[in-house]
Amino acid sequence: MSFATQLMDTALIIAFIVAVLAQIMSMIRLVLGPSTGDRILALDTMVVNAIGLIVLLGIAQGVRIYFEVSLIIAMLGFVSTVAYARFVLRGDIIE
Amino acid sequence: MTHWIVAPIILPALLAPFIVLAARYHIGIQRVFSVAGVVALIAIAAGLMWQASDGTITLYQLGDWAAPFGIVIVADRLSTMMVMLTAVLALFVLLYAIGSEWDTRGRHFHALFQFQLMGIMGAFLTGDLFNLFVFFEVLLIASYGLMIHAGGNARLRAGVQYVLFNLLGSTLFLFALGAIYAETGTLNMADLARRVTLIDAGETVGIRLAAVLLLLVFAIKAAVLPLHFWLPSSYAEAPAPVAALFAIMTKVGAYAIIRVYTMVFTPDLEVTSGLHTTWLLPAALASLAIGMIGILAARHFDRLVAFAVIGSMGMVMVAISLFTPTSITAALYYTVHSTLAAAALFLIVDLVRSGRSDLRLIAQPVVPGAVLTSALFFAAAIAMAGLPPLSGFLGKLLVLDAAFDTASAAWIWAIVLISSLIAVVGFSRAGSILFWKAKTVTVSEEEPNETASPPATLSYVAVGGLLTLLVAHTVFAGPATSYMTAVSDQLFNPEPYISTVLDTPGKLSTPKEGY
Amino acid sequence: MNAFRWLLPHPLLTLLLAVVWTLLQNQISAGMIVFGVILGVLIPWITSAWWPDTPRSFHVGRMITYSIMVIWDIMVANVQVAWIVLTKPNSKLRPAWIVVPLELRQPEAITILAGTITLTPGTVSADLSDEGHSLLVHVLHTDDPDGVRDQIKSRYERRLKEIFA
Amino acid sequence: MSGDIIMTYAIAISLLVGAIFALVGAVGLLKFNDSMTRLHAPTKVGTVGIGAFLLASMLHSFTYSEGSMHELLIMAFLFVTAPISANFMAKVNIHRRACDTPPEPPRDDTWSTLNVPEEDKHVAPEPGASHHV
Amino acid sequence: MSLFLIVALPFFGALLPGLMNSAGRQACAGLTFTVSLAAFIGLLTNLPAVLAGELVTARVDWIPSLGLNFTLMLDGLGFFFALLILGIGLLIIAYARSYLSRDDNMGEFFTYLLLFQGAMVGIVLSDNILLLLVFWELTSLSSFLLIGYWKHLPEGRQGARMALTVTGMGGLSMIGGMLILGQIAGSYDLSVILQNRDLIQADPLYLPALLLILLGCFTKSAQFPFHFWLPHAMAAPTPVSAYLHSATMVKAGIFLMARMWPVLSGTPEWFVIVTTAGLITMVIGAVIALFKHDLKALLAFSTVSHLGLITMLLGTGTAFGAMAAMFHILNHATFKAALFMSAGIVDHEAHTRDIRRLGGLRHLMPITFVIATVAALSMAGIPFLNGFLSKEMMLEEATHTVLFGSHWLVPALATFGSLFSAAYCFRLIGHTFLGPVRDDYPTKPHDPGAGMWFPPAILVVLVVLIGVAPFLAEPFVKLVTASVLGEAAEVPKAYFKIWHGLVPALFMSVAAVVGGLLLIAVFKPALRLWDAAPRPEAKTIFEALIAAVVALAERLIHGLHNGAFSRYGAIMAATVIGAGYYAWATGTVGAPTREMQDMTPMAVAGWLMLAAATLGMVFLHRNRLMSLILIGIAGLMVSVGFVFFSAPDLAMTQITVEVVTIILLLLALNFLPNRTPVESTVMRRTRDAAIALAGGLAAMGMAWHFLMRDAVTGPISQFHLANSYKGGGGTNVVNVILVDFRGFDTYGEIIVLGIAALLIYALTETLLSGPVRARLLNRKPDQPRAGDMHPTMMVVLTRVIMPVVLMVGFYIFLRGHNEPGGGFIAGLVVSIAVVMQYMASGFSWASARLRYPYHGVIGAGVLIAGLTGIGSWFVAKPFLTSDFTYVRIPPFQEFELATAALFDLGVFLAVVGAVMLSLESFSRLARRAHVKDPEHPMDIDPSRDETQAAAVKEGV
Amino acid sequence: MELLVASAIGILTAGGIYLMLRLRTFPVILGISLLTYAVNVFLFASGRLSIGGPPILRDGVDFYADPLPQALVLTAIVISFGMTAVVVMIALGAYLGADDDRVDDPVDASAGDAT
Ligand code: NA
Ligand code: NA
Repeated sequence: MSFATQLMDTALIIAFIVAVLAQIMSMIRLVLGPSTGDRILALDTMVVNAIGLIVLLGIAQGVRIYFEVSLIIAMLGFVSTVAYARFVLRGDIIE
Repeated sequence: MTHWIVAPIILPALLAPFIVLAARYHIGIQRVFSVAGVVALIAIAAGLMWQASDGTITLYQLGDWAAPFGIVIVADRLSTMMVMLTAVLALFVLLYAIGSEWDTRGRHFHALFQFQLMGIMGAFLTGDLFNLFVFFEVLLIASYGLMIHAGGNARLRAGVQYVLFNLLGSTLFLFALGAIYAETGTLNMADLARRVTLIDAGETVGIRLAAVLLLLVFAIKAAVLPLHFWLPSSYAEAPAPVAALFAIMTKVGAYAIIRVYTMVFTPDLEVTSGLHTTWLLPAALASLAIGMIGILAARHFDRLVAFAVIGSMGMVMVAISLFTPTSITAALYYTVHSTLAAAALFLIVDLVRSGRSDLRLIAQPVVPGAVLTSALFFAAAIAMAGLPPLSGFLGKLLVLDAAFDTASAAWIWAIVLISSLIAVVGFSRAGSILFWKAKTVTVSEEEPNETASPPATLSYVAVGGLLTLLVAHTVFAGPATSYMTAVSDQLFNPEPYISTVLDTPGKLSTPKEGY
Repeated sequence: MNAFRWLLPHPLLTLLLAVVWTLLQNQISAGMIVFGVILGVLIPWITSAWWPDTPRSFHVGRMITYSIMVIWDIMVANVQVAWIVLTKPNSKLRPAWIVVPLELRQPEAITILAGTITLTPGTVSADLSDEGHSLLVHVLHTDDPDGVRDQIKSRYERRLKEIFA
Repeated sequence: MSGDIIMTYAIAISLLVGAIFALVGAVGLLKFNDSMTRLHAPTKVGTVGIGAFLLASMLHSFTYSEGSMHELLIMAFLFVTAPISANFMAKVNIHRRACDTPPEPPRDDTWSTLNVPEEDKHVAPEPGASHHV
Repeated sequence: MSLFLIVALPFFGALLPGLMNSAGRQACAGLTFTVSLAAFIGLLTNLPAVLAGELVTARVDWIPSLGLNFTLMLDGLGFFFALLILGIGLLIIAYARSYLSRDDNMGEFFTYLLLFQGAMVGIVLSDNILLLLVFWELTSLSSFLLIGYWKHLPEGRQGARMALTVTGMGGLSMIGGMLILGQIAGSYDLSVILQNRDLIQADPLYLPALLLILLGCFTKSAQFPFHFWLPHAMAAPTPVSAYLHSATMVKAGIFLMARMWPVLSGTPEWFVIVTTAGLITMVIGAVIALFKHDLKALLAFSTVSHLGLITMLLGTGTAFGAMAAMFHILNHATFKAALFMSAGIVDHEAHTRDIRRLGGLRHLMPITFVIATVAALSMAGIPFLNGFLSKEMMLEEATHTVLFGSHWLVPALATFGSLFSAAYCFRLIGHTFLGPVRDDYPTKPHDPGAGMWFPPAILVVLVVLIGVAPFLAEPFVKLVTASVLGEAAEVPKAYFKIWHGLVPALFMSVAAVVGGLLLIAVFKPALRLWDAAPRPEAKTIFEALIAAVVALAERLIHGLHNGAFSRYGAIMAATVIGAGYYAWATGTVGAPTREMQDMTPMAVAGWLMLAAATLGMVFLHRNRLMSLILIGIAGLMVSVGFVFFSAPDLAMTQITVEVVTIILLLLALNFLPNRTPVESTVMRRTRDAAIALAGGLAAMGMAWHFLMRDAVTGPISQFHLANSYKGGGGTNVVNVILVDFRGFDTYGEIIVLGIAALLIYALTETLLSGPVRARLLNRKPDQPRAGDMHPTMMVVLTRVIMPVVLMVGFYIFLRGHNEPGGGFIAGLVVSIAVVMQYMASGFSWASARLRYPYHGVIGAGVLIAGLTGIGSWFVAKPFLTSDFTYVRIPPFQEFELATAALFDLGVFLAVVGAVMLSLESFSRLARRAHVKDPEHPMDIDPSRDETQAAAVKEGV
Repeated sequence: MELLVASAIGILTAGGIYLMLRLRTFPVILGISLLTYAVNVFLFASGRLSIGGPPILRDGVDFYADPLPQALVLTAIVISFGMTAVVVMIALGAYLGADDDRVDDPVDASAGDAT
């Protein structure tokens, strides 16, 4: 049991670190670009990673109320990605 | 349980959405409701003022929650007086807007107007600092809508700056509120007044920052130098009735300074000593000077009036910054005067505009109705420049008198008097160009506005009404000042206010629970 | 039948919504399900104006088998792609465009196909041709573009045709 | 008891799997040198990674508290929307010429993204647009 | 008659001529005359009392707290001046009736005149010095109107402004002086002040008060160096000049010096300042007058000179001087008014006032000649005319006056001035009336009707009467002098008579007259000398001064208010930072009371990304889309931070608002340029960076300070935590605060949102009904657009996702009271769902099929919230008082019904309405001409038959 | 942790001020948005930082973050959202009218005459 919990805690820490690393790498891509598509992609990845981070936070704190936040971020991340892309494609995003 | 005290806020707040819902396409119905609402507001305000006149402080606990946990609104002499001033001003401005048909030159004028009133009334009545912020925002966003009402390039560009500047102001307000809550753990003004006395002399930085930031926020509203830059263009470009209504908006800042710095950060409070007392007066004097110099320098009539507003706010702030009962009395008297005079002048600008191709201070062909307009201008200019016999002069005397014993008397006197002279020169210059020189110009290549028709009688009634109020403010200066003396006595004896607010039980709380 | 149509313009959507509601509530009780069904009826009813086309035939059972297959494919392909990402240097990577001629006609079917392709690691549906007869797919790494195309057609498009038959 | 231990192991494994895939997605995003290939990494690998985290969270909830199926919703949402996002980003890349020009479609005139409206033809593509957004 | 009525009559009467204008000129003048006459008679009714030495008073409180009351008094001095003002006023009115031409608006003229008259009467009857100030400034204002009466003349405008500026300045300084005086004396009542001579003269503020008051007097009375405005005031119609110069305006300063004489005079300061100023003015005025060719200018400068004389007499500080002054005021008023009216007659008849073009009028207008000559000789100081008598007294006084230690300075200068005075009088007579009749007058003059010459004739009768029988005036002048002197001195015993014996004054008088005659004899060479001599033109200097002040003001104002928001913002930021620093630097800092919490990798990473996004925005802001993406990151990180620090509600709000904001910004960016050009200099950017850094450090320092310390006492939120469930029925304390504890804030908040939407809608309407419309309709895209407006996959997905998102919105709304969520977030989520539909199928397609009246939605939301609040009134509770109960209806579980939920519904509706209305506005702006609304939700749908697909393709 | 939050506020403020001083409306609006973030975080921080204690009442839990600043920030966010929407629209209106999105508005200084 204690090993299992320890393993889980370690895995959690690793997951945290990896998610953070993934965020930072995405951020680098966002700054580097070079094309708008890359930047939108980086942003989209960061949103998904952020959901991951919040989920991990929920596990770590044993709190279950971050679900709505994650769900909303997932919805809005999608909407904003589409909005940016539509802007590049058409200019008017609700044309 | 009397609900009248909340009526000045709720009435316009319900009327406005009602107008949007039910009368969106019927300007006539909108006008009827709007005017009826304002008349009702005057009646309510009169009742509240009468109720407060004997020193009664009325408390209203919103949601039945006791202060400081819930929001309270408080009617005392000062707040009811300001409510009354607002309501009266609103009536004449509204009449002008209807008479001049400004209200038909864009959408939603009356709804925005009512919302604007709601914001102003709320700001005067609330006893909670964050709620004050909310009402500031309500009155601001309504003012944005009114300011750009009817559109036009210049107006929109000025509008952009006006909004941006106020967004910065709102941001600053939130910084101040954050600092206050972090330092004291409360947002209620009366509670704050009690809590600041608990602050240790060895740890004053926090409260000092909070006090200064809050002062700056209100100073922006009051257009005190060097935070006044938002005013000239926005007031000049705003539609006339809107600019006239805005005359009360700068007073909201002055009101807030009076309220907070006589009750919470009192001049004798140790931990904030030397803050507002050091810098407010020089800034106020600078505003006064810049405002009056602006009258002389202005090349457009509308900007001239805008600078006059800055100057008159400077005068109000000079009086406030002395923080004595007599100086606050003077400030209040001057506040009423300056509101009415500025509003009248802005409306006169519009009367002048209706006959000219533009408002540049250069000679243009004479227009019908100019004699009456010029007479109105003469009276309003006299009032604004502080010449006898109108209230501007009396206000000036009150300020000078209040400043007599202070250390800065020489400065105050010199700047007040010299700036008055500059204003006189500026107004006479503008007036003689606008109204006297006109005859010499033959109709040139620049035809006067074809569509312009002489102003409606209702417009003149509105301006005349405001000037009549100014005359009344002059003639009844005795009763007015004695009422304002009572106001300032109440302000300098805040304990009844504080205990009324804090010691009234509410839902689930008894007065002592908070401490 | 017409009354039923009017009341339940999109029965599958109603079902979906009821399931979502239950998931949202995180508990299963009679009240919750009833409430979920009520919402499941109400919401499509409110938004039905945005569903101008009549629903087409749709085989739920086949769709479930299809989904399980896709999930399996996703897991497998994920490992493959992870391997490519971690080990293949950029110089050795051979990405390619492939064009998938479509036999599917219904937009829903095309969308599911495109989604499947994208969800399966290594391929991304990039675009439709201007009259919807071909699907443009980008492949991360392949030596045999035609093979990928054929696999898409045989493994996914064929099944989808059956689902929407 | 033993169930809990198994669950705990499962949680740990889910977390580790998620971590690996999340990392892979980010590495791919950073590593690949072409906009279209970059698109492959995060939109799917990342999704699976987060999916594993969500699974871990779900298992965790069943093990340590009342249990929760919420995560399924998020997972479903991510999976359903990911292809559309990818589709839009691919369209952006094609439109902005941030990738190789795709081959002509066999039956139709062109790809829908490249089907630029007639009235826009006069607007010259910005020079080097792909490298300055 | 009550003093109030005497003062009030002209003021109220002033309303009448303006209103009576249409009734005709005769009516106007007659009415004005009647009003003045009534006041005049009213004044006379008080004569017995004044003669009996009583002080007639009247009092009404005005502003008791300030000490400004409507207090009037009538003593000898006041009576004297009131008599002059009203008496000469009557003559002026009669004269003006004939003088003004048909083109002149008579009603306007008489209105101004009566206003002026009332103000003057007010000055001389005021017992309260603040009230006196009121009237004092009123004379400045009304004379401004009178001088500028002929608006078409530039000289009129300039003269009026100059008069107003100079006398206004004096008036303002006098405000200062009077306030000081009142503060010293403890009252603003003259009756009190006049009792406190010693107290006042001993006060350190005596000198400032004296200077300020004298500045007022000197400017009003045109004393050197403020004498220049008076001649330019002559642009006014002649009746005005006659009135202003003889009895009124300029005499106000003299009056005040006389009034204040008991308390202010007798000190060396008074003596030196007043005497010197008077002497210089007298001499300069006389010299300039001689060389003026305009009759009125000559008279104007003569007025200046005579005012100097009177001032000098008052300055000596002796009782005799005061008496002489009073006597001369009387005499000057008579002959000067007569002279001005004569000059007016000449101008009126000959159409010129230029002496060089006149001459020989004696034959053409004998009556005018007689009147003018008698008056002029009186002014010259010829015996048997009243001017001689007071001038003798002046010279007498001069011989006793020692200035700057010199015994001869004052007498010599007085004689010199009198010499020139005599000379210009002779010139006036000689060059206008004597000599041969000319044939080149602009029009052939002749005597006017009696209406014009009768008023001056009356005055000339007085001139002669007093000159021949001075004893007639003696008691009255002594009465006046007594009231000037008050208790400060005794009235001199000297008798008024023509022959005093061979006193020095007589020799000086003779010398002056003889010298004057000689000067006239050599006038032509003298004039050449005068014209050749360089001399400063006061008017030019004044104009230059004003121009310089205006230029300076313009540079200051326009330089400062140049419309540059970037500068305003910098000033504001610097001010805030500076003020904050000041507060910080003057305060005290104690030790932190809180422990710092450990950083976690996640927090560090979040921080890094936030920093990177912010820096990225700073450095890459020129790429606008890029900066929008970056601000998305910043918002995302802030949102994650809120989750991290236990604020899920905030996180949700932040991220939803963020996305909606970005959508709005993208919609706007569609119209705006996509890039920001490089415009600011490196210097400017460095400055901005410095301000930004300072601001950042300040914010950081402040935040750090508070984060490390506890509030001074427990925060009020402890109450909220303790009572949220018990009193608010919700476990999500944040939500309970929002909808219950502080529901009033939220009420304001949704109103803000509603207004925002109304505003956006109104602005869109305005734009679309203006010139912008055409441009928008024919707008060309600034970048090539991709095909496929409504991608198939997106449309298909939306059909499934949108209802789900709607349901999530509903869920969040219901859960808000107890779990993270609430009406606001729900509203935004629902909005986002609709936005998804718009993004998929386009706004026009979607809204053509399903669209709510968003105005109504907003209105309903705000109304529901408000009415929910009012609902509590019916149970006698304050606005927004909440209540809740738990209900159980099978098969549902027990659930809560709270009024707060209804309020939250209002919030929800307002949010949805606001967002939708804004989107609709943007969409309407983007609508282009000749683009048909799509008839299908997606562009590519192979299931449609081929013809349809082709049609859609055409439509793209 | 406090240092991170404080410095984040500082960075946001600095970035916000810098962009607020730019010459075109778009970056200025973004700058003000950054300032809004900064002040929201600051206001939030006035309740001090609590990890793992969301103010959702739970049986047996007595550690909660200060809910009041959260409510205040929520109000502030909503209000600033309305404000931003408005300023964007007004700026757009101004741009459409003049084809110029400069934020500085050179005041027309055409001369008057004083004679
Ligand atoms: Na794939
Ligand atoms: Na654009």
